[in-house]
Amino acid sequence: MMIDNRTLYIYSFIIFLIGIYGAITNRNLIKILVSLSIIETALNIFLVSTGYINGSNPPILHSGMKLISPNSINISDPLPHALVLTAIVIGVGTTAIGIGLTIKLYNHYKTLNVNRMGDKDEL
Amino acid sequence: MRESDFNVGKFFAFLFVLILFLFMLSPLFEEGDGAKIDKNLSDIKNRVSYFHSLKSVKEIERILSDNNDFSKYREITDSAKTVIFGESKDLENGTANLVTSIVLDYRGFDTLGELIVLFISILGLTIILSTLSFAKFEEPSFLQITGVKFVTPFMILVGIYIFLHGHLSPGGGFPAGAIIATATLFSLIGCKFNYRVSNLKFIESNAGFFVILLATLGLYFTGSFFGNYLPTGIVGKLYSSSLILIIYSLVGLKVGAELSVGIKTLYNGEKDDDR
Amino acid sequence: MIGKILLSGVLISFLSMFVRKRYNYFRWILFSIYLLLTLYFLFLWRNSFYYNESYNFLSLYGLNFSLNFKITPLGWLFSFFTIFLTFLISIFSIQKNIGEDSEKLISFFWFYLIVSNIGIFFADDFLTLFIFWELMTFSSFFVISPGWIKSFRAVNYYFVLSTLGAFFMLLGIGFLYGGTKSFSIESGYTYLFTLFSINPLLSVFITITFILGFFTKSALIPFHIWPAQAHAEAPDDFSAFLSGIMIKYGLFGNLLFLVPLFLLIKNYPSTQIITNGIPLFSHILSWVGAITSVIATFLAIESNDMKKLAAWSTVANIGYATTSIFILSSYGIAGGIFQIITHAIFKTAIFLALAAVKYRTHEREMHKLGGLAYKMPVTFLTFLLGIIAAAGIPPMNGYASKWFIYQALLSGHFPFLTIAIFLSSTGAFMYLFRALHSIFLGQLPEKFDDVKEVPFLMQIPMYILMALMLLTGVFPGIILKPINSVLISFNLQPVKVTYNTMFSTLSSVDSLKVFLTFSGSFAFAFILYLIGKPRKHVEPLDNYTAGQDPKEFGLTRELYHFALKFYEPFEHMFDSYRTNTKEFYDSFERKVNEFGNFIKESYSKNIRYSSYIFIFALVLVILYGWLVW
Amino acid sequence: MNYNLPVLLIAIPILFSFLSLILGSFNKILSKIILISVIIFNIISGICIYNSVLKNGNILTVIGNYLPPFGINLISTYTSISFLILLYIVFLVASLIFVSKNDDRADKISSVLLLYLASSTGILLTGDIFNLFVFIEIFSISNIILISIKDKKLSIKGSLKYLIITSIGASLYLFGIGFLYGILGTLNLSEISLNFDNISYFSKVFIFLFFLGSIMAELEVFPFNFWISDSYAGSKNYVNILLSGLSSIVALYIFIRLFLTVFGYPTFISFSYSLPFNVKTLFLTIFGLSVIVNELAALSSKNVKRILGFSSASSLSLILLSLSTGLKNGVMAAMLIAISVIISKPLLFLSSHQIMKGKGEKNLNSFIDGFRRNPLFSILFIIGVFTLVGFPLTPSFWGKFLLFISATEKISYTTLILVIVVFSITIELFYYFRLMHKLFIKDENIKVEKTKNNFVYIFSGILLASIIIFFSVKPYFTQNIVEKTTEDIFDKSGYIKSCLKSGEIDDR
Amino acid sequence: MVKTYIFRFLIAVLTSIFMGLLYMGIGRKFMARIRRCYAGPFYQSYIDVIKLFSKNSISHNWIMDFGVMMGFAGIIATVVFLPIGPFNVFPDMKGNIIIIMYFMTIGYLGMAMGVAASGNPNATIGIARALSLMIGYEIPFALSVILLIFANRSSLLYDMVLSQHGSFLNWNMFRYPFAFAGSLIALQGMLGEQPFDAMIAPAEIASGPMVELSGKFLGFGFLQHASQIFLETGIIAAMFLGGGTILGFFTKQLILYLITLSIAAVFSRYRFEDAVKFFWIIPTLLVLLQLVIFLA
Repeated sequence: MMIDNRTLYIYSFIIFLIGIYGAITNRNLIKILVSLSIIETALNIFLVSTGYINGSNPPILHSGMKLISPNSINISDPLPHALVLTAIVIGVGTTAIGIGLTIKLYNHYKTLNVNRMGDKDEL
Repeated sequence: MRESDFNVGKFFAFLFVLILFLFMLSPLFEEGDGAKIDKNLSDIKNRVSYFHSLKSVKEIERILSDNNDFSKYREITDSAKTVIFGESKDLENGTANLVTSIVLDYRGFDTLGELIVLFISILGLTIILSTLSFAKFEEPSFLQITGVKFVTPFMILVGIYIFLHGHLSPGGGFPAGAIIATATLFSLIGCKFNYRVSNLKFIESNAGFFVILLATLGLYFTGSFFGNYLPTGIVGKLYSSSLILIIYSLVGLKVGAELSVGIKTLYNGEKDDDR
Repeated sequence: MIGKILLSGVLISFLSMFVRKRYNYFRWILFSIYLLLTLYFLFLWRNSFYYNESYNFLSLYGLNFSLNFKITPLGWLFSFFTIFLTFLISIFSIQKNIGEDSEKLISFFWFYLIVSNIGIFFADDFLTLFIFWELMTFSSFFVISPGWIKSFRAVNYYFVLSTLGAFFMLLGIGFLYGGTKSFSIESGYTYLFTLFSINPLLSVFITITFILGFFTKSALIPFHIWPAQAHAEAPDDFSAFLSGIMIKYGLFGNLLFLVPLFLLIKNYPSTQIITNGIPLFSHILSWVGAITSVIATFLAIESNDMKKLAAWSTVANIGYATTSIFILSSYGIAGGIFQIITHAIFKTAIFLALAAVKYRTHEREMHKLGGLAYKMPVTFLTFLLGIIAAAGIPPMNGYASKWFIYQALLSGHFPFLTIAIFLSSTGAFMYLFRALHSIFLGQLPEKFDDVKEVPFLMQIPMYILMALMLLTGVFPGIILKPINSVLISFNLQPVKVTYNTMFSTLSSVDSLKVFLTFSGSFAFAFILYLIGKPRKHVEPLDNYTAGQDPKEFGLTRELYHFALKFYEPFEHMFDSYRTNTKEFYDSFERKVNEFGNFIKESYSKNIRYSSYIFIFALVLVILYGWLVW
Repeated sequence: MNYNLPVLLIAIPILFSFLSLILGSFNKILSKIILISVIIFNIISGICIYNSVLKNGNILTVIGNYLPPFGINLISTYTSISFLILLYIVFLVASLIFVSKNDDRADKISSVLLLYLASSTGILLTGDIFNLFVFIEIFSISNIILISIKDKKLSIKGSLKYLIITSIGASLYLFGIGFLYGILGTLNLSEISLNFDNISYFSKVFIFLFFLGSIMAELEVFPFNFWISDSYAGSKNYVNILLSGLSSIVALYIFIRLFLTVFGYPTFISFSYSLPFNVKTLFLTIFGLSVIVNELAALSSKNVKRILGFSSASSLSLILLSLSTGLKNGVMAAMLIAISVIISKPLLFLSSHQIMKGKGEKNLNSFIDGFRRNPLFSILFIIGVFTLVGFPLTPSFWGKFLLFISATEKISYTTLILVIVVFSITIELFYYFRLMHKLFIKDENIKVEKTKNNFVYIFSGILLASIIIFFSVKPYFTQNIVEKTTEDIFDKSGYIKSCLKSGEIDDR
Repeated sequence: MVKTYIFRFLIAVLTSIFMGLLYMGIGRKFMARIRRCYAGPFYQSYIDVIKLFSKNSISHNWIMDFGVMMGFAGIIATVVFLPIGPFNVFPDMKGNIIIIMYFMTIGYLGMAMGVAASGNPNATIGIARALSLMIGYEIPFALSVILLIFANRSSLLYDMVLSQHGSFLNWNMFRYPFAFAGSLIALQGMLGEQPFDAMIAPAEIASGPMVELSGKFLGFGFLQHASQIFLETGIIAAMFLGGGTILGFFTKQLILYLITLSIAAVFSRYRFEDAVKFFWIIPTLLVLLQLVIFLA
């Protein structure tokens, strides 16, 4: 199956924008955080697809793929994978903090609706 | 009072998103001079990761430092070495998983940062939730208890396997940590296994400490932070690339402990531990 | 030497901080001594014009930062009179600060005012001017409002306007520096003059920045609201300084920079529109002065607070001087400078008299006072002579300067400016008489029955000021001769004048004869008075009740004091034309605050809002970058 | 000296942050001691590196023995190292204040603070764009944690806003990285800046704008900074100091590195951009608007912390404004203003906190009679205000002066913006003087009790004030620093050279 | 030298008092004739003055004495600067109009001070009205002065007089008719005659300023009024009617005064704010019209 890199990019953009739309229109804090997660997923897809080579092998040597040499290099770019690994973990961290804060805020207001979280208190 | 639906806001949000989408498409479909992002990547020869994949960075450096211009490395792609699984030895690093070589060797500093992000966010979670304690889950059923008791040791075993084989196969410390944390989650909700957060913290901090220590020792042994001062061995063997193996194991432990702390904190609030 | 004087001022100010609070008046004595010393040196320099001093101390960022001083005739004249008058005020202040729980820091900041005063008047380049200008602004801020709540509102306007003005000035200086690569004032205006033919828009812009800078300080329209606020709330002796001296800095700036520029344009009129013999710009500015004086006059007529009244009067007088200066003839400039100096003298006298009244009565609303002349004759006389001078009645000094202004306006054919000045001058008579009546004449309220004349130390400056007003009125040449050297420094024809006679193209006046005529007439009247049957002294209330006890009729003296709403029907005439500038500023402030509040509140809206705005702004930026190139 | 030693500036705090958690579980004091000693270590080694940079030029530090562009590298330039020392001083003050307080989470917070230190050092030193991202993430997460420490509604809301905005920003940043890597195949800043010109039009615009959008939130620029109000008002004193002083340096440095060194093309006197649209106009508009809006918001605020917060946002925008004039004078002005803002803002937060100590609500009126209550900190507050608004001889005076000079050289869009900026400076003067005036108002009805000042506060206040005074009375020294920094910022080729081509690095 | 000045000074002052009182007497008779009633003899004013000065008088304080004297002194000092026909006290200041206009105010100030010191609110109200009225009539008057100064390039009244020599058609009254009309109205206000007598308004505020004056103080007021009539009619006569010989000058003054009185006889009183408005509109516009014609 031929998948264009560009197609992958566009898919990731669409997911990203869905996330953005969700993050700025949702009233529920949890949903906002979920939207942020969606954004992160989109990013991961995008980053991976910058290194995706159609029809190539995964960048792991194993008994099936014994060698790589300058002349016959048929693996996808491993560096974006590393980046994505980092990005995932960072996303996890951010989400964890976000959930912690949300719990805290829920404890204060007893609601997750951002509109009901007193715009003007403690001005 | 019924809340307004914020339709105008939604409309404009949609508009923004549309504009962003069109904008983001523009570099993909543009025609004109200059380098563009590849529509269809064919090989990685003009990227730095090419040299990472072939584990021949030192080689290229030697060549480049003769004419003293590192920005022209793309012109000498042919002088890279060949890496053979199970045969090549004493390379820069001995991982068969090329991603791991990048994650822990070439870009180890990023991974350090990544570890810290995880560490600090879990730490932050404990700080933020430290004044809270909230209601417990309902009592687990018999099925749950039995299932968990059966599954959890295997999960921990799998986790350990994965981080030990991080340099050979897909996976590594992070997924392994996640699996271990899942196991603790299971044990937490399944059989009320009430582990102490401070113990986990101790593991976590010590693991982190040793990771940095190992990396800093590189400064002493090789003159460079994160420098590899242990023998790299033969590509494809378990005991190849010893430093990576150690670090990945520590990472696995650390991540597992960290995520477990996070789960415990979210589950009970941190205060619960001290009661 | 100038530098040493400035430095010694700073040193003495710090020295004065060691004086204990109980002996606060000792600081003022130090201050007076410092002023006296300065005055002595200034007197020594009366003939050493164009002596300059330069202190190079920094050479940073490719720029040379140095303080350059030069004794110009203009600067000398201004500094001499200002220091002299400050000396008189300081004598007054010594007494004022005895015993009273007075503010500790006022004298400290006053030192800096004097330092900046000398610095401004002797500045040879813009940088020096600006540095001392700022020093003056800040130190005066602290003097006006030394720690009570009410005065902050008053200081608001002063502070905002003068800071804005200073920044505009800085902008102008920056532009001139960009053009000339030097801070020299002279090269500044010659450059600006040449720029008028090259880049009219920019040059007009630069000129306007300077105009704003100077006009905010001298409280011309539309910046005329701060004096009434600041003068009224400032310490009483400082009001005298504020009105007599500080408000003149703006005019000094005009004389320093704008007048030479306009003179250049006037002499080489190819680059600008010339109306009535003077550049359009200059004409407009003299109109601004005239309108200021008229409006300030009407506002003074309306005010019931005596210090506010005097402050508005100050604004009106500044208006005359501005009008006159921007006529650009030698008579105009001479008249303007003369007006500045005479105004400094008589307004100091007036404010000191008011300060004396307040020192004894602690009252500022005029209708609560009255009849003090019978208790405080010296203060009354000072005030009387002051208002005679202020109304421009011969033989006091105000008359001489106004005469010059009229000569300049009439010989330059400015009928409407003349009539404006005339209107405000007549109005001045109205409000000044009102003050005289309400404070010093009419009925003495019972609570002030045991008010005494102010202590002798406070009377000394009043005596000196009275003598000075009379002296400079009868012998205007004393001031006009130094003014002539100023005119020469502007390359203008000096005005023809002897010690007691003033000549102009229209007529000449011998002030001595005028004075003697008045004295003769008074003598004549006095003889008639003596001829008539001797008078009998009767208490006023006895008169009304035909000798019976006034208390039986429920009469008090306050009831018979007609002072509140003195000109009420007259004020009502303008009800429909009134545009309250203060209201305008206030509403502007309110608008700004509302806008700020809106922003502030939107900052603390809910969480989604912030990210929404973030994306919105991002989209805007992207649209700019993507579609606009 | 080993060229790789600068990495210790990052490694040691990280190492000790773990240690602090371990030892802190035994005794909280230990972690405080660790915190302070690590900062002192960093200051000392920072000064050593400063001297070395002064002697030998930029120092390239490689991680894992892989030379750039293959591995990650740190570059200690004059700018980064001098910013770093400034940062450490502010950090020292903040952590001293933290240490002086009792908190049962002290071990964790000191660990967070150490990571904060490490991440900001990393941002300033790193030469790799993805590594920069990682450090920015650590930085913002620690910011979030620090803001939310106070455990009020306001602080939680503020930190959540910050979190959402920065994570959207981070996603934009990552998109930029993805594009850069997809096009150029490298992540090294120097190589990117070398080849940025070759990128096609729309990609360039895309990368530039996405990086801009991601960095704006950290820069507290107006439409992107909706987190600051709650965050400043709802956070603790030392967090305020960190946010206003340290965050500014870091964000400023990111801006300088990315938008001047990487994307910009310095000529002899000015920066230019090889982008299809007028970047300067964009920058001037955004930053000019931001200055005014933030000043207005500060003007109408009643809460002192909020006032100072808005004010620090606007001064940061002012710095950016003068940076984005692109002229050498403008950059120097930015550096000068930056020095004074970075030092005076913490001083203001510190002293206002002490002045308002014991007052229930922290609004304008709690300043009344401050001078009699707390003369020392009132004086320090006044020093801070004078430094901030540009009293003559303070660095910011020279800065504003240079800004004027550079903007008035020829009449252009820059000049118009400046006129508006003049207004906002007036507003700033106004509200600061309003505060200062309140200090001297005497309330005769209330008996004044002298506030007892903690020794730590006195020490840090006097430290900051003496630094300001030092910069003010040694103008040539300041000039020297600022000129060197400016030269360094303009020396793009030097930066690239020290990273990609250097013979010296062989002997390590 | 000094003696001649003193001599001339006395001549001018005494003439003004004498003639002023005479005009007052004639004026009274004239008014009586208009109103179809009888009045005292034309020398009645002299008798009044002497009578007042010999009567008892009360005063409340020294400022009252001082003020009244100062008011009188101010007016007679102004008369000294008025060219009485060809007669000038000072050969170098032959009627400097600006001095005259400002010197007149010292008279007002003195009077105002004196009566204000008497403490009677009626008097003060009168003064307030008088001063308000002053700002009204000074405008048209000053405008016509400015006009004449522009026309003659001199601010000396005597120069103006000289320029009107020759045929009576050279009189400024015919050259500048609108300005003359305006000034005439202003004169009405200056003299405080009806319709501009709100400041005295006997029925309303008990003669206003004069309410508290008695004996010689009232005598001073009388004398001041007389001198004022002489002075103000004299100014208009010199400005618009060409001065002339001494006798001619006196005649012109008398005619002007009688015109004023005849206007006063037929008009009723304006409220003073209306009066001020009136002055700022009708006479001012007239003079302005003249000024525009002149400048164009």
